[in-house]
Amino acid sequence: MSSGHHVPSIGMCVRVWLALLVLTGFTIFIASQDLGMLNTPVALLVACTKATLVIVFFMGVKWNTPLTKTVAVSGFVWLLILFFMGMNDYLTRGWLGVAGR
Amino acid sequence: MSNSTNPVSAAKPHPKLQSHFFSMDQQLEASTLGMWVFLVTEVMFFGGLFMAYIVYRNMYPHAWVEASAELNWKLGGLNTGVLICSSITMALAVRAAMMGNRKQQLINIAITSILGATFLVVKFFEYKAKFEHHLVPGPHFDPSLEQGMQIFFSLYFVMTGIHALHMVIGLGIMAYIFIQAWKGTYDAEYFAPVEVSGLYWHFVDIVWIFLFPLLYLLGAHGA
Amino acid sequence: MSSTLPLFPPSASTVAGDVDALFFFILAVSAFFAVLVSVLILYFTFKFKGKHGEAGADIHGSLTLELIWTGIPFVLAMVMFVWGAQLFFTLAKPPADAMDVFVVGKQWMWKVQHPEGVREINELHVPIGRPVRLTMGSEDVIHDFFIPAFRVKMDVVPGRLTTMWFTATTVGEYHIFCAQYCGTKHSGMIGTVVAMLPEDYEVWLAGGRSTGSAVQNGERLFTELSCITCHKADTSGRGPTLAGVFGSTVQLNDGRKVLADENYLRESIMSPQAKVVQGFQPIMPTFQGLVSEENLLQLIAYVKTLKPAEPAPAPVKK
Amino acid sequence: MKEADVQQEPSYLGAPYGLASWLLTKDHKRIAILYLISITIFFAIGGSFAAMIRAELVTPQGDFLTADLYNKVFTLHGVVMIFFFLIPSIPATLGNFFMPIMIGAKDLAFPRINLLSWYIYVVGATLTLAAVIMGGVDTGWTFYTPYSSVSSTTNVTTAALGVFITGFSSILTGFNFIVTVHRMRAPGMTWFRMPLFVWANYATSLVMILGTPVIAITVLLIAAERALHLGIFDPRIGGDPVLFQHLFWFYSHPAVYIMILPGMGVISELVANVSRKQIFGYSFVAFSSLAIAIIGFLVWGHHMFVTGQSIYAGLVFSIITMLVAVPSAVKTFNWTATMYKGAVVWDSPLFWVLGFMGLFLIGGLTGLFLGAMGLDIHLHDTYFVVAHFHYIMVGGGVMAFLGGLHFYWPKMTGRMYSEPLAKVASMLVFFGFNLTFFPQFIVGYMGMPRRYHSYPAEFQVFNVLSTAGATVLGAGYLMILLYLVYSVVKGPKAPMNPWGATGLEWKIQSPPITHNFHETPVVTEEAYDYLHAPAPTREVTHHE
Repeated sequence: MSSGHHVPSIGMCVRVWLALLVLTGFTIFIASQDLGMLNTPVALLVACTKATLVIVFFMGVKWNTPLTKTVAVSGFVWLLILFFMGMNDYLTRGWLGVAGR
Repeated sequence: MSNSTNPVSAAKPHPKLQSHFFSMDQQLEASTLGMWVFLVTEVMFFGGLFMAYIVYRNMYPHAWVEASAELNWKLGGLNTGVLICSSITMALAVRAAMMGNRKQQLINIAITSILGATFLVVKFFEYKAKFEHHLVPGPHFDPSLEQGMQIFFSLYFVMTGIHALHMVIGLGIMAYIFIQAWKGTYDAEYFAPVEVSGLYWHFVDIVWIFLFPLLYLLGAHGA
Repeated sequence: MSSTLPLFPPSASTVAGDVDALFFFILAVSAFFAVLVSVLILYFTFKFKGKHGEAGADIHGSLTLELIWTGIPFVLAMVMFVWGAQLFFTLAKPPADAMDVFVVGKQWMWKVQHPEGVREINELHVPIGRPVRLTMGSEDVIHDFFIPAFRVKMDVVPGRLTTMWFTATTVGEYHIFCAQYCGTKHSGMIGTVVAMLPEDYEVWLAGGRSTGSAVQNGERLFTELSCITCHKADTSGRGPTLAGVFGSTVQLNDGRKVLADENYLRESIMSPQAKVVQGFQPIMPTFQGLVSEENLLQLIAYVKTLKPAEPAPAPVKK
Repeated sequence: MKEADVQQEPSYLGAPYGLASWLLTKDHKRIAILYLISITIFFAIGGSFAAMIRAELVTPQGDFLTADLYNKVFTLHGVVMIFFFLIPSIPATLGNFFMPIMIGAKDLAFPRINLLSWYIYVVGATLTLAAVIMGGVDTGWTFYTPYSSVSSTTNVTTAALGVFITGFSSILTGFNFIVTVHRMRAPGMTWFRMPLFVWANYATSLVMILGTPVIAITVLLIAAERALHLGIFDPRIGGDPVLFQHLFWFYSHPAVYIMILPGMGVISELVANVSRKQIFGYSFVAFSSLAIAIIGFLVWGHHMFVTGQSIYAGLVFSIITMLVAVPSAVKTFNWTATMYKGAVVWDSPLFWVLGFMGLFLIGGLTGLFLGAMGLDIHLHDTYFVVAHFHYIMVGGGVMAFLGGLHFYWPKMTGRMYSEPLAKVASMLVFFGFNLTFFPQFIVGYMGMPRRYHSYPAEFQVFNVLSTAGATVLGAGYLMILLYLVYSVVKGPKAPMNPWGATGLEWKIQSPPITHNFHETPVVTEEAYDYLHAPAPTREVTHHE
């Protein structure tokens, strides 16, 4: 086997898998409860946790080079740039009280 | 950059070592880095759609809840489970490839493919139901529904449609590496194609992890 | 063409001079740097012409110089930003006493409606010395209302209303251009602003054929479209009363609060269920396709005139 | 290694022979040549559209073309020049050819994907040309909704799909470059020994992979709106057309940096060479490329100051726009300082450097006018904007491309072209360009909107000047094409290092062998070590 490549254990895979299934059940359950403004943040938090589990363990970022970690994070950072700078427009429309500004 | 030449491959280069690389390690690192960079572009690709989602959900919160309630969250949830199961078998396939275990590799790739196909079949029935209920945007859209719902369904079809397209491509990749694995192409030195295919498959799973709560579960609590 | 070649547009509004001032400031800074760098490069080219195979001096850089030529452009750029932003605010926010004119863009003409009801096409008559606010909508694609002599421009976006304002200062006729590409006859979507002395404007207005003022038309539509059956003057209707709604903060049924500006009123007619007022059911049908942009502007003009009957109205409602 | 040994192996051009060996090649140098031929064809197509535009605008009435045809012509001029010429221009030709050599690699990390990117480009380009043949497209290259999605009756869907497909070609090039720079550098080639051209291409690649997917999905949505009646940007069902502009400019503003950053990289190489001196402030020039690439993603809203974007968003976009001017200024000053106490060589590369600097200065500085919000209200969508971005993308980008092409031509083809002709051509292009586009600044401030088929008579003088300049410019470009093609057939053989330049690419034979290097080079010196560079030589040494 080539040096430096981490082979994930079956036990770890199964634990992550179970965690993902449990979180899926949780997100369905919590969606049926009325949490007011909190429904979406909770759903997103659960989704992010699941995505992180997949990225870190199944995709092996945990055992990868710092460069790969940077690349993996940078995609999401750039997405946030798009969201923040874009919503910066939508959420502040009408602040002046002038139509169209 | 690691230039440490594997003593074995220095003596006799691995048959799968391409001539412009120094070593199998360098080749593998290039492949995985390449896949990660590609996945960044995929994140941005779906990102444009998520941007539209955020804008319109913020604009039409009520229509979003109404429209989401029209989706079948049970089928969506089933598909989420199916994809999560396919992710673990994919991870196990990569593990088997790293260890040079051909048989386990084949079994896991096969299960992954079957689960992927299951996902698409379920998706097909969901789409069919939407057509029957006039929930497809355009001239045949149910006119009694409120404004904003048409945008939701436009986004729903584009997002899940492009996701499904990625699944189809993923199945093609699975078929390819299954055949290659059958031929015994991969070993403990050369498993980069299996590993990068796995990265792709997991990514498609992650997209669905976000799509499921954002599209299917908004109407569940009846706000 | 006149005998002298014009190099500069006429300045015929109160803001034109301010815009030109910023233009000349940036022009001066730019010219300074353009000349500086060009002269240096040419000087070095001649002064340091090398012999065959010779190498230049062994210089790698200078932190001091780098900091200087990072710092100075930064400071100048910030000056330009602040100046430009301050000017933008002036141009964006109409004075409170501005007179209202409605503009509707459609492929490929401008339809103008004065508050008194006089309409014109591809022409806009305005009095000088008085701020004019244009409220603009589009029937099809994005257009852009551009008056170079006034240094003002604003996109006219379908699905929402936009505003711009100016105060003309000099009597004359000036171009109106559509500045956002809008299809085949984009370059034919032009017109003329006629800036007149106020007394001439009154004469012109009196001579125009009026079909009732915008508010009157809005009131008529309010009845014709049966808005009045639900939106009653008191709180007994199935919809919220519209008295005093304009400019107020509206409490929605999902907990949000919005400022009721022209675009809120527009959205409430076209996508009534996007923002439902607290305490009411989402039962209003959309009027998308049933009212034209012009009618919409008239309806809004009418709603804006509705004042609460009592001095202390019930909490703001739609 | 003696050069005599080097010549025993045939160059990449001749080994092996035959059309199939070119169309199936995995050699980055051959793929670069394939790209070079393709983009030249598209430059000619885009240029002929430009000629039609200029001919039309000689008279104010609009009597040469119909309005409909004129709109199609300027749309195709934009689409062809931007997506099929400017974006691939330097990265896919000079970058593809020299980036691996400059870092001491035998090829890009993924040679097959490199070839695939060219084929994707060809498919996308063919589809767009099909849209032209089927009757054209008239939305402007910006594809603004709802005109593109609802109103236009032309072949928007086909053209949009063409752009969508071509996007992937650009993504694949960028992704290949990034992996190559990270994983394929020769021993000793540290990040701060890399030539600045590599840095610039790396920064460009970041923009390509992070921005291009967004435009891809956006134009795909337009195609979907037209073909499937979905409605994401349709105001009739409550969509927001301004959202399209956000998504469009999220890519298309950084795309300007895709067009200019590699040009800046080329100029960094050329300035050091013509001054025969280490580049002034290497790390500042290198990091300013990254700064431009990254900050460039935060400024897209300055295209939307008057589109109904909120004033607060406009403020944020405007201040960051002003910030992005700083790294560009830093580069310009460093290039200038590089020439100080140099030993300037008056060969043709110098002429391209001077031309680039002059035009880029004007292009960059006029960006300040447009970044200042209050002034942009007046200038937005006028000819001032047209002149500004032509100064950046043609004055800057194309001058740098031509400069790089002339500088590297001996290495790529193994032939020398006529130096006097090159000098004349560079001046022709420089003066023709200024005559074409400088009057547009004036007519723009006077208020002439862009994309106008007919215009008021008082603008005619400037348009006539512009058209006259375009004729000179066209003659300059044609001249370059002729003598370069001639040089391939009849030009004298080029030596290994005609400019006396530093860098690995000048230490291998001209043209290079298929695997670039006989043995993997080991790098021990910094870039631009002109103190130890050989003297320029045009003669092929006797043992070659």
